[in-house]
Amino acid sequence: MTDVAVDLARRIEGVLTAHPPETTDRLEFLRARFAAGLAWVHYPEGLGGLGLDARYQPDVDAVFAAAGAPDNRPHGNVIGLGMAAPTVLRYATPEQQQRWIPPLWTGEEIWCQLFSEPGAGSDLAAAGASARRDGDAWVVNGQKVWTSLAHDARWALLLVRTGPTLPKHQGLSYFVLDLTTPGVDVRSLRQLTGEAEFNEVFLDDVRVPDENRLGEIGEGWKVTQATLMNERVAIGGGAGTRESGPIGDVVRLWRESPQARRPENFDALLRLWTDAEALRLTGARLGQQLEVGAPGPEGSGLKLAFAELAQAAASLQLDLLGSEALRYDDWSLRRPDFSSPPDRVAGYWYLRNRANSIEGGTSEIMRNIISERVLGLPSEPRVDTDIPWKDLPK
Amino acid sequence: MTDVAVDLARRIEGVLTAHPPETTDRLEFLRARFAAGLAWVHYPEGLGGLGLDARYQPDVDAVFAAAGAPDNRPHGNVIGLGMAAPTVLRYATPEQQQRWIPPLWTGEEIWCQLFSEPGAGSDLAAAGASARRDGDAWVVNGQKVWTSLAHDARWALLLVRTGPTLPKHQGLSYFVLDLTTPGVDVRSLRQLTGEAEFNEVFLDDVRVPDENRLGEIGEGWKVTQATLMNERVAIGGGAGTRESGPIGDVVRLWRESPQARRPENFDALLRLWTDAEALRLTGARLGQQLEVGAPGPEGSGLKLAFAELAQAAASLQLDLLGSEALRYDDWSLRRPDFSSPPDRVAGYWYLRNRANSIEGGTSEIMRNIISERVLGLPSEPRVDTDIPWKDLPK
Amino acid sequence: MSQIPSLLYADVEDDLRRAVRVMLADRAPIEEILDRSDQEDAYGKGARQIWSGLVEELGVAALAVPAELGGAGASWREVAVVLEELGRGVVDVPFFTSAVLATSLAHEAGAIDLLGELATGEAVGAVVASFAAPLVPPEGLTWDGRVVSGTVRTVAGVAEATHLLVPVADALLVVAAEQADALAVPSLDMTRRVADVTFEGVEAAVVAEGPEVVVALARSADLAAALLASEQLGLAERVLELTVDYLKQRRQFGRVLGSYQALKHRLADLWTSVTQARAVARYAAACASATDGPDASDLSVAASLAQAVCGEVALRAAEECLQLHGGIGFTWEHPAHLYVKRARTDALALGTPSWHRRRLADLAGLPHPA
Amino acid sequence: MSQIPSLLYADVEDDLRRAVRVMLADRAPIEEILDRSDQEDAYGKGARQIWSGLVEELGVAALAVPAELGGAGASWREVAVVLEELGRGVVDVPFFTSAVLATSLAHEAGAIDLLGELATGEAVGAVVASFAAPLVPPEGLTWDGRVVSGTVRTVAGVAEATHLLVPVADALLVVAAEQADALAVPSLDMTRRVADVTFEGVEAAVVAEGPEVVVALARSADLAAALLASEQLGLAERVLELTVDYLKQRRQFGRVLGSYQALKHRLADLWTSVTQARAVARYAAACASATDGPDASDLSVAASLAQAVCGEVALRAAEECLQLHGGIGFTWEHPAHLYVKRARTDALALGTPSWHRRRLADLAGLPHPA
Repeated sequence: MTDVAVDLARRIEGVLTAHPPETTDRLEFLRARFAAGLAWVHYPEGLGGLGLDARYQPDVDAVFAAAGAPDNRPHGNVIGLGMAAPTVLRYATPEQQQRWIPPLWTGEEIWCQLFSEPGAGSDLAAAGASARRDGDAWVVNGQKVWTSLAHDARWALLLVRTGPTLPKHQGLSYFVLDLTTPGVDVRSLRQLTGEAEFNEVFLDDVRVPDENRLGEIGEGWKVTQATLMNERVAIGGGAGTRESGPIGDVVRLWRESPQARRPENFDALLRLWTDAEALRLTGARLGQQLEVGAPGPEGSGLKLAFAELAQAAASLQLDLLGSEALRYDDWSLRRPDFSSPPDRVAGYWYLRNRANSIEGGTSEIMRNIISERVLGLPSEPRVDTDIPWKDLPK
Repeated sequence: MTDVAVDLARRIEGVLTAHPPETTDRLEFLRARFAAGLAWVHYPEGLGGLGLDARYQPDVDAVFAAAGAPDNRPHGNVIGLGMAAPTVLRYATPEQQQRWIPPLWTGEEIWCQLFSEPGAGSDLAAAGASARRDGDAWVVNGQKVWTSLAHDARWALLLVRTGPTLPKHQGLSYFVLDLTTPGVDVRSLRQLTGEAEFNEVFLDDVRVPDENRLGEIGEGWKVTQATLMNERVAIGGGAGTRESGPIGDVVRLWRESPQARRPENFDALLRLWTDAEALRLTGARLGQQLEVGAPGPEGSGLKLAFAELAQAAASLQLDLLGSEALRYDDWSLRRPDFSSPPDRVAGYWYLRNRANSIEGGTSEIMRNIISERVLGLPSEPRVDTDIPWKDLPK
Repeated sequence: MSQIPSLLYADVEDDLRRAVRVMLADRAPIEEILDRSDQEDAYGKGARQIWSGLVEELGVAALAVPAELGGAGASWREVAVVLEELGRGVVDVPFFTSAVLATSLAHEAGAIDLLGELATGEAVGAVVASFAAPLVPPEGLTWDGRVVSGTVRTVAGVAEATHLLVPVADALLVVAAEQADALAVPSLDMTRRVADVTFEGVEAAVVAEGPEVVVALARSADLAAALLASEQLGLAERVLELTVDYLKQRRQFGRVLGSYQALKHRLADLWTSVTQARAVARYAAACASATDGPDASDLSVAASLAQAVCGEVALRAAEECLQLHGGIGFTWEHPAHLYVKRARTDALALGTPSWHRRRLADLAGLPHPA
Repeated sequence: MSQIPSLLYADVEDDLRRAVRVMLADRAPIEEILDRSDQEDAYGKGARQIWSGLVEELGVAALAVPAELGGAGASWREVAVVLEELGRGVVDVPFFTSAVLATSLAHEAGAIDLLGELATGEAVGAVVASFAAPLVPPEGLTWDGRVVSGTVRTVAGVAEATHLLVPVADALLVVAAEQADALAVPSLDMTRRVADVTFEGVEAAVVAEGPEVVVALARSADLAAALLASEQLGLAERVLELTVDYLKQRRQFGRVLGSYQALKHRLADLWTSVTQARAVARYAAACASATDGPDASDLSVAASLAQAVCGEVALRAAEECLQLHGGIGFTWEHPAHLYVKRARTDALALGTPSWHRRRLADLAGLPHPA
């Protein structure tokens, strides 16, 4: 064992001894783990970390899990953990970091992001929600959409237009919004699966203190890019076990149900099995690159290939199920439970996975990124970068 | 039988009686058939036709074939029959038509086309071969490429630049070139199959009489478009029998060779069988539209789908052949014989069929045509249409 | 000349299409179909009104029924045109289940009385077999010559039906719909819902018996598969239109989306596939309509070819429509999902495209690998 | 932590790659390979000189041979890197046939003397079996314990070989190459030609006998399939580069072709596939290099996965290269066709991608359908 590993083992042991998981309140335990710098070891000391390399984290998580310790329910706070925390770490003041990061990690406060708008989807920089300066605060008006977790969240990452007479990328600013502020109206947005995983958020004269601004006025696009970069890195690294992920269900069905083994679908199944295993190894290789500090641009490609795999696997499962695939489980409007993947029928996953190629950047945007940033091919002709945002055709 | 059919039967009978195929010289027979208006019944009287509807032609051909009459070897003069003849019919003088069309139809004179250049492939209108006026003739210099049949041909359809200071589409003119003119140098162009199906043609101070111009000076692009339109219509209409065309060889191999029936390729074979039959019916439907005088835009889609089918079928055949597919038959440089499809190994067809998606307009150009002309989506941004050709970046 | 029957639309077919399209534009707006798809009632008032209009005013249920049996004496080609229009609108009426599935089976099995009632609309029929593989006698039913018992899952068109055609081991039965216990289940396609049908010792009338039942079922299965392709064709054409229209309007990065060449080429490929779907669907309809000759004997090939092609094209078209609408297409309020759900279940109904490709191997005499 | 071995390139591997690339840039220009591909001599002077440089100056033939047997004691991972570079240049040397196929079989069968000679380059080996399905004892040979007779078709690397390894029913033989009658045949890939090999009662030495021959052949087949993936990877990477470079220069309609989004997106998809090919090829090389543990026992899966993925990716990349070069790529003078021919035959060598996918079903315990 290395010195670092020995030290980590000692610290873990210390937390577990002082706060035996079986007798300790869940939040109390998580706060203790955070205080010991074992929340995310690559974060700074005092903010849940020890300033170590990120590659030590999986072992720490594994030891706590093996000891029966509670986790911070990461599925329920993906935006907080994956996107908000690194952005806050980079752009917020030390006082703000102390206010926001501990309850973020423990899951006491959920975060969401308010970027997309009905008229600004792939083209996020066209966002039109306005912020008007009023003393030491800003008054925000507009509509955001595709906001996952907003109904559970206390805080939001907010992109707004502070300079409508500037070209589109230059007139944006970035704030942290307290969702309990008057004028914030979160409405559920029903989707084709029947459930309401996302929200629309209406902002009506919402006052946001200027001190909650991250980055300079007009630098909102730069901060947003940093946030999105964290999102795409998060998609990449690491790999599950063979046959984990979207291929798992259809392979399990094939193994366990003789009548699902339709000869005419065997080749399609094998192709997906091969694709899944290739993607697993590609993800592992990207994770290894991240570990040695040389992240590759593979994330965008992985995201789009993963979407295709997940969609094809769910669709194939319907073919294998035959008659039973004509059924659905429940169309009633409800909120999904984010604590674990829901136990739903194949038809649900077929529908839900259609979003994989849209959310978090469409597959078309991924292909633009790869062809322009990786392969160095010319950018698409742009007619919208040099004229005032207010004069753009909407 | 309709009146027209009765009349046609009588005329055919007349030709066959006066010129019994078994005792008549081949060319003599063809000239007699031409003179009787039975060459192509939809052409005008005096030019091999009777001014009838084109749908009568297949029956005429069938009756002559059944009587053992010689045909005009259409495979060896595809450009003459499919593209040159309609262009000459539309743009040449009556005297020129009488000079060019009879020996064209009988195959006594082969035609080729000199459109493409090394720097002007998909972008034909960028052609740079120059024509300078000199009295009642033009002096042509330049290089043409991808010229099928040029080594057999007497005449060529020639696109040249007569106005280099005009925008690219406006400075072109269109001529009929006698390939026996001094300064014409036809060189074979070897391709990846080993053979030389195409030629490069170098034009060095070649004099072309102005009377051989088709269309006005500067109207070369318009005449070229008319020629190409005939090419694409020719690709469409009609349909062979089931399992004819590129699917035929691979299906035959599967039926006749048990060891070629590899389980892992069965689905791929069936997919191609299905594709082939769908394309056959699509071609038939397009042919029916042409017959009732309502040609659809399906030709471009058929061309690109046919290329994909032909390529996939040849590639699958290699998989089925296994070890034997590692062999080739003959790499020696030679001229293909256009009178019938060559008897070559599957590897030859795999290579040759790669050109299907390039020659006669690439599949990418077909997709542009469909999306813009059929679906009405916006044209690609053009930067080359309004500035003098000589100032374009090359 | 070519042996291939006309794959074009005859004038009478164009006229019929116009009449259906005008009526549906008026009475079957997609917003109402979307709204009904979420309601408890599996066959609500709105859908009934559309059905009445189609049957009583336009006589669509009678098209394929011979004139001497009370029908219009047209042919399955005209039925196919109606299906194209209904597919364009994912209309929630029992035309396919009654006027195609039940009518074809009644016709093939010689159920002359029922056929007449189906033609006039007095009766609405459904065939009690799973919609994914219908027209083979379903397992789970017992028939003792007098009463039928047991359960069949995922049957389409039951809520709308007055008469149920029930294939059992070697007989075809007819049962009044109210005699059966139909349990509506949540369906992936709520514009054509499925139900589990239970008979608890129900007395049934025998329509046909013996080997002819198998023959009737097989031919009816081919007819239904051949015709479903036209519904898929109509759906594919419509979603392609919707997508092209949307891309001509929606702007991102200062340009309409339809000006992006990657999207243009995908739509060009899709359009190309739709032209092929049209040719094979028309061929299937022509073979279905032929009573003898090579076209009639090619029906099985034409039907499986049509399902193999149109099933995939419609699904791809609907999925592209969803993808290219971006987030908005993913909302419940936007009708894109209705098309996706219909296209996805249509590609299960009567056998998947891959199943039909395997069947083509047998029909075309392509030996299976050892 | 993850159970997956390192899929990155170690520093020593990067160094090796640089050395090979520098040498090949100097001595193996593609124009000369193209020129040789049309010559009668199946193993000409130019190719011999490249081989000498690689073997004598860089010692590439010794990489996978244990140090105690006269080798460099590196591993198959380093061999894989050499293969990537040779694939980039479709170099016409017998590295794959001798330093992979024959070397792995000699090693697995315990042919120690030959192994040492293969490592130093004194010997060049070839395995007498069809290149499309090697390493099962070919039909057509008889072996009476003393002499071998018969013909084997489409054997790769024969013209270059000094020693032939000949698998027969239950023995592995070695024969001096000049004892065999090798008939060179026109090959689809003229940078790796095949020949028909005939033995007319040739005395042969037995290298191994009995069941261990089958074991050695099977493991050698996996090693070869695993490593061929790296040649395919190198080829795919190179043709993608060539295509991107060409599209950045070639103008049509006043714009460089690389600015057309439909082409950009196709290349983005291709690049994505190449990243996957890289991961699976590296995994296969890592499993080939492992002597025990889970990686070693996963070699068969890794090998078939690598062939299923890399075989298709390399072929698609080469075909896209041809298509996107338009007419010029179709000429004999342009090297694009060398890549297409190599990629196409590589996707036949040692089993097609679809064959390997079927094999994965068995290896992964996915039952065949009934």
